[in-house]
Amino acid sequence: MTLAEHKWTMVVDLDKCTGCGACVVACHAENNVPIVSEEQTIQGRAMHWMRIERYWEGSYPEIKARFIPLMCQQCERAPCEPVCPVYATLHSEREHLNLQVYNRCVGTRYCQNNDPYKVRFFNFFDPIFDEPLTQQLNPDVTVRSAGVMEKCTFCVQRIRRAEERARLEERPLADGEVLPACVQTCPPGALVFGDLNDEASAVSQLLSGNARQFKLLEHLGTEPSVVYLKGGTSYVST
Amino acid sequence: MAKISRRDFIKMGAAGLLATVLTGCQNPRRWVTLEPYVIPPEEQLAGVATWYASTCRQCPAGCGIIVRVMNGRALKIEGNPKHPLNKGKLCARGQAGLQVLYNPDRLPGPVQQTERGSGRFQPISWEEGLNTLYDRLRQAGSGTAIWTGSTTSGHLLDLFERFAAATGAPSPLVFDLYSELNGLAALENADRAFFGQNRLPTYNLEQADVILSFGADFLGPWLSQVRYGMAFGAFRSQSLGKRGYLVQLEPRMSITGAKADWWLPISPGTEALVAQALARIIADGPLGPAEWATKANTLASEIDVSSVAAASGIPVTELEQLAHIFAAATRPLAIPGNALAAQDGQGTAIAAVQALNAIAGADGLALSPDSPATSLLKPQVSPFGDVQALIERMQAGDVQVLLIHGANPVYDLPESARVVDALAHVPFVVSFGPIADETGVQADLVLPDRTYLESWGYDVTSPGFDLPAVGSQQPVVTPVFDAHSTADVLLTVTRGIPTAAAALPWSDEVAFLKEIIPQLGPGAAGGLDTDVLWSRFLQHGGWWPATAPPPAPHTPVLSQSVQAEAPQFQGDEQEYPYFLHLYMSDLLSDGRGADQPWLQGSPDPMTTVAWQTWVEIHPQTAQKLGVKDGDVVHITSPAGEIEAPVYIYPAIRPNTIAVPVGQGHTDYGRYARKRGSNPMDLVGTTSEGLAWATTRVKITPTGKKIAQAGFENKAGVDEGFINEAFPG
Amino acid sequence: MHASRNRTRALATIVGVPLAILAVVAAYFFVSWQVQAAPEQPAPMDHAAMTKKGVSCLFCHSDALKSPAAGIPSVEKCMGCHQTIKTDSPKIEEVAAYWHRQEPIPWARVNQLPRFVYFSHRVHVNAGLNCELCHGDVAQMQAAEPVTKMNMGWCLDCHEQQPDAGQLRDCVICHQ
Amino acid sequence: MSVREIESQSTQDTVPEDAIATDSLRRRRLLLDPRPATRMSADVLDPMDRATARFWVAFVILGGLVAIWGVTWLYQMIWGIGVTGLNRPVMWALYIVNFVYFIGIGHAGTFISAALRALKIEWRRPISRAAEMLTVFALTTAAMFPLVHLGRTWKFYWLMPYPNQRQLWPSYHSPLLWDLTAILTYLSCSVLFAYLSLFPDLAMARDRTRGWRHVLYKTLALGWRGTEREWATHKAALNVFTYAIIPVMFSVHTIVSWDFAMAIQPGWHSTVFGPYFVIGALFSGVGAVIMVLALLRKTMRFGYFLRDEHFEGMALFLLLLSMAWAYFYFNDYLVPWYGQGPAEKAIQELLSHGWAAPLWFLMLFSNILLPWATLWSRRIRRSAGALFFISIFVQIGMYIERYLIVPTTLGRNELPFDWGIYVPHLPESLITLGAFALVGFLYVLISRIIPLIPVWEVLEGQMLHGLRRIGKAVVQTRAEPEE
Repeated sequence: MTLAEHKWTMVVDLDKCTGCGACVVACHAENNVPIVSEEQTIQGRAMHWMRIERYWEGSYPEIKARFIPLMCQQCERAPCEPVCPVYATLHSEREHLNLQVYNRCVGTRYCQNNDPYKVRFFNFFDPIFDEPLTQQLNPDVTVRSAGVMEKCTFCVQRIRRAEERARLEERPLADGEVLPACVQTCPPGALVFGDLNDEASAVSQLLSGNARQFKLLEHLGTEPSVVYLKGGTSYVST
Repeated sequence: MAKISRRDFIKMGAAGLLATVLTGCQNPRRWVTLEPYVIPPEEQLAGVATWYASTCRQCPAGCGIIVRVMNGRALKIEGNPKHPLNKGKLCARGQAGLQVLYNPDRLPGPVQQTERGSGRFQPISWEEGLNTLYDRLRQAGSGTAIWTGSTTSGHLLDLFERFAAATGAPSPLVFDLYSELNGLAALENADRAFFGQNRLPTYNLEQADVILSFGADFLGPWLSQVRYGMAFGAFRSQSLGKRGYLVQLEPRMSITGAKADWWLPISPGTEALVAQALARIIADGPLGPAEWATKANTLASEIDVSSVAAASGIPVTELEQLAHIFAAATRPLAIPGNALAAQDGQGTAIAAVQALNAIAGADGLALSPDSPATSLLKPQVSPFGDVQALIERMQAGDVQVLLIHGANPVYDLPESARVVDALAHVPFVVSFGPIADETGVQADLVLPDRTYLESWGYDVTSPGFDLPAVGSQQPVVTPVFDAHSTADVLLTVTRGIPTAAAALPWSDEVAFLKEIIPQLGPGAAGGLDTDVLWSRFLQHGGWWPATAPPPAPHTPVLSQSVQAEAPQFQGDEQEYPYFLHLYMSDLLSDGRGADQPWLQGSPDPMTTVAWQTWVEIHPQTAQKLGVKDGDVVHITSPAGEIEAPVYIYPAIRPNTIAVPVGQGHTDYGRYARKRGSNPMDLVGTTSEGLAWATTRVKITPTGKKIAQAGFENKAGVDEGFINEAFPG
Repeated sequence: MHASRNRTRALATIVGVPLAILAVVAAYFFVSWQVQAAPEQPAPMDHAAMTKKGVSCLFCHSDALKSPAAGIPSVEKCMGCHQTIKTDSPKIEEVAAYWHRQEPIPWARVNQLPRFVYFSHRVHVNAGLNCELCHGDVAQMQAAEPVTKMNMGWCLDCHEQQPDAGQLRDCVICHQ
Repeated sequence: MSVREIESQSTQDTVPEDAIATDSLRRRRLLLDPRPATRMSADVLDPMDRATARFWVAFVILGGLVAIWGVTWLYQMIWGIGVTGLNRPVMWALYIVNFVYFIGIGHAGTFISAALRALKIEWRRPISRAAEMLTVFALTTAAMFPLVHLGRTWKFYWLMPYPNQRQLWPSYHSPLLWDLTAILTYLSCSVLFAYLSLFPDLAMARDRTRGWRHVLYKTLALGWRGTEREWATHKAALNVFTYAIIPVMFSVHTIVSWDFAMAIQPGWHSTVFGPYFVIGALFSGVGAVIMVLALLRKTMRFGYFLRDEHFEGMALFLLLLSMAWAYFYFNDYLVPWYGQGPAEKAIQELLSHGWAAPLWFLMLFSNILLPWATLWSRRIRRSAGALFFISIFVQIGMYIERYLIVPTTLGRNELPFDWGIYVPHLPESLITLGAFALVGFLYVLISRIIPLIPVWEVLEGQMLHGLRRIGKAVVQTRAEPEE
């Protein structure tokens, strides 16, 4: 039996995100994302597939800080895809994901230039995992070497395992059966993940008629699979 | 460095054990050895993960975790979905636990040190180590002192208690920087005063519609980052599309402040005054429902609102507005912050805030079920008085042997507490730290304990929110290094000590646990006989009842008006013009996370700086001092001095500077060593504790400059054009 | 004229000889990489003999049905039978020696997948493929040897013939 | 070298002085003072044998720099791209700048030898060879940089469409592939073009040399004997190339510009980039040719062939191109400025009063102000030294222009959180130095191997143009070669 097409979608509720950084570390643990040294961080080569951008608004004392969790937006019309000369980054018609095939990448770094969200990370050097930290590396995920571009994959390895299981058990995937590491751990539940093709799924429910939703840099027409919910306001009588 | 290719892991999957590439002239793409198990463990499939339930030990909250194990290697930690506290969620520190387990700097085995502080350890055999410890303990008798931390497993603490009781030594001290900066002891005491029962308060944000947080960074590493994070999510999306309203009063914007609907930068130490002023306004109004008035009149002190306005820097109008918002709410809630717990008269300071809850009848929102009524021990954090007492005993030479487990006093306590000096007066110091930390380097003998993912134990979840719970702890992998469980070490050595032997009859810790755990009786997991109860306890990750017990009847003990004073700050205003605001780093917490690259290398939420210490200064202040980002400044307080680079921080009071705690280790592994500075050195001691919230400092530029390891582009964020990018 | 011809010859040798040497070396490495030979095993494992006795692949490589990896049998499993069967054979004694020392047997890997490939036995076996398709007729092999060069082209050749080739062409199937 | 000297050289001129005095410019530029073919070839070939000290110094220094490039590249491949100053978001920097710059230089040769040939501009004859060589070498150097730039250089062949067991093909959606194709086409075309125009001179050299040179020229000349038929074929072939290579020339830099214009990076996504880049390329290219000619005249004693009038002609081109460039730059700047898109605005602020302002103003000075201010004067136009100086500034200006387009623009994007600044590190600086050295090195080398003045073209020109005395008048005759 062949599986249904999935429109994997992530919803980020900016009103709930506390910026605690649990997603960031969870992503490192799940996807073998290396931690770069202090010197490299200063050079601007820190690698976090999942990052939380903090913007200031207004000025003291009426100042607000705003957190925006940012990961690969898995665009339906991704600008990074066509520019790759070797098909190292390309679209999965079946998962509606933006794939990165590390072993095909030759490192032209064009995709990063053409990526308006700047969510792609380049391995400037070989990653360093001091023994025995290597013991922790996830065998389901490629460990990238120097000269290769990498990025968030919506934890595609989890999606694939779940699909394999479903296929063997000859049943469709259940909603919530697949959760990327960041979504799984997010304490306030600011991150929600699911299949938009399935009307019953949590994301479909959350997004249907939700006035708070917007997509990042929508004017570029990249059609991201990540939907943001802008911060709400509450009525208080004074 | 060795490249770990994905292929290698496929091999491992196929082999079930680590595959090694044969070196030599042969082409390494071929001839790879696959070593199968000699005897395969049960239910282990090569390439298929097994999940083991246990309890997180990165902070005292005690979240339930499940660990993904494949081919004998722990790969990923996730929250235990069944655990009543965290329901499958986990914070950054919880996620990083694997780097505690696989930390490259863990001691390979027991070591001893002839010259303290030299850091030159000689490896010894466990037999040797145990014998030395045995001799010392036997000679010491009642001259033994035990110093544990807030994350020490309940069963080990229990054994320590019994040992101390048997040998006539004072009962173990429970104190570390985490408990101090959380104000755990003070909060517990205050709660006793308020509810007449002894445990940490829990605040059910889910049900509140307006929250006044008096500097409580509950979304940061406060009592339970995970649980309060979850609660905050619910608080924002309540039934019928209702959205809670959060007011944060604090001198420097924490991540909680960042999420607040109204952030009020109030002068440090005036939280309690503001609370009283609000009570006063409510009483005078009278505001809120009729039944508030009487309570308000009893509890509200005779305080002059305008003087509070002057002291706190919040205009009277805004104070009144606050009071109205609070009074107009249906389920308002006031939360006392940890800064309150670090002032003289901390009790009244916290009570002043709790009074608002009492007036609003919000006790229900600030109440949790009792911890399960059993013999199981929950570390009760010792008040600072006990710490000073112990230090004095050490200096007086009354302590022959000092056992240190789960705490790092040399790093945790400022120089003003004279710990190093006191240690010098102790003939024999034993550390059980898995990594040689600052304290370990001051010890004669280090018997490394196993990390929490390798060891047994239990943890009474406190605060237990909707359900009382006991988390279970079990080894998920075979020990990575030759470390021995401290409980076993204790049980082994005491066999030879007649006085203690009788009190500790168990062959090993598991025997002890198997005896005490089943006494909990069948919980949600069910099970009747001891063995089933025990296995269910491990399988489900702990014990908890199927349904919540009815909340214990309680009446606020607050009966007369609360009279909290503005705290005395150390250092006079002329010489030390700035308030010092210390806060726990969101990722490194009190510094125990500094040995984990994931926590070191991940950007701080507010500043996006990694790997470093920084001092947050308001733009105007920076201009006045003529410093820019990255300029190293010299910070001096009456108690000490540090150097740190400036981070220009727009959301802090101009007369206040903030420094995160967590860096500045002199040991504690390659990732922590010689990194940033430890602001605790600026802190002096008071009669009631450490003055980390009541210290003034002065700043002098040094002319040095360092590059800041920030993840953001400051130019971009400051003169950036956020609103085009984010309609949100 | 003459002089020039000598020069040409000299030029030819100066350029030609190194080129020739280079070619030989390259050829050697290429061949040594291409060649499909059975690796030498710590204890000679006669697959042919076992299968003749009617032992199926899945008896020893039992994980193939339930796990991405087929798995190498544990020493315990070997001894499970060979405590009683053919105990006198010198080959078995070698295995027994490991068992007595309670050491794992350092088997040499026979089939190599290229780097960066995720492959699941479970999926393929459950899809009805039999072991011989990829591993060759092991039943006839004294010592197991690789019979196919397991490279991407080889994988795709098969995937392209499947009914759901469209899905099986997706990079994410193997590269994650 | 002054005009007087040239006259003193041209003693055999049968035309009286007064005739030369009148209307001198055209005549001198057209070399209307013929010399015997033998002498002319000697003038060209003799300097090639003289390996002066100056030659060896240049040879060693430039060769050393090229060697340093090699070592640095190896170092970068071993450790990774991280040894350069690249970071997130500035993923392209000096290597791409060099790439664009040298391709640009490569345009001049074709422009002069092909375009001017097509336009029948006769005075181009003596300078065409030098320009063609520059094209070949600049392109060779430029072609190296995409490889230097790759994160995994050893996988470069994956960019080539070749049958492989992976059943994978490169993606022709990517401008980089168009780029690759265009450059290789242009490189092969210009090499062949240059080679084609070399035959008669190679043959000439073959007949006048002995030893290894003889062998070399013999091999290269492919047995050219100069028969009617050969000349006819040669002419035909040259015509084909002349007209074929011009569109290629225009396409190449247009496609290079698409590497940027096709991206959505603010500051790159512009429709004017195509012509803008082509003009820029010609601008820097003509400047570079001027420098080369000046050097050749100085070092190789080509005074007879390369005269001030040639420099004047080139200078006029330089001025025209500078104006054209200014026009396009204005276009490219004005439109985004009017649009006031947030990111574009940020970039323009960076240029006008950010850290990049000094570079920006230096660029405007050397590309616009300096040429416009100086090149109006005939004296400057006729002085090789002055032109050399101005051309250096043109090179600097055009290099800065590319630098501002690539790493500086990349530092600004839609998400201010991820802005960045690029600072060149030692490795890429050394490699850049090596690139310039390589062009010089090849030129020094080739100056000793092939005649840098197309003798046959000059002779052809002198046959077509002459002076006749009719009565008292000296008239200039002009013949048309039969098509």
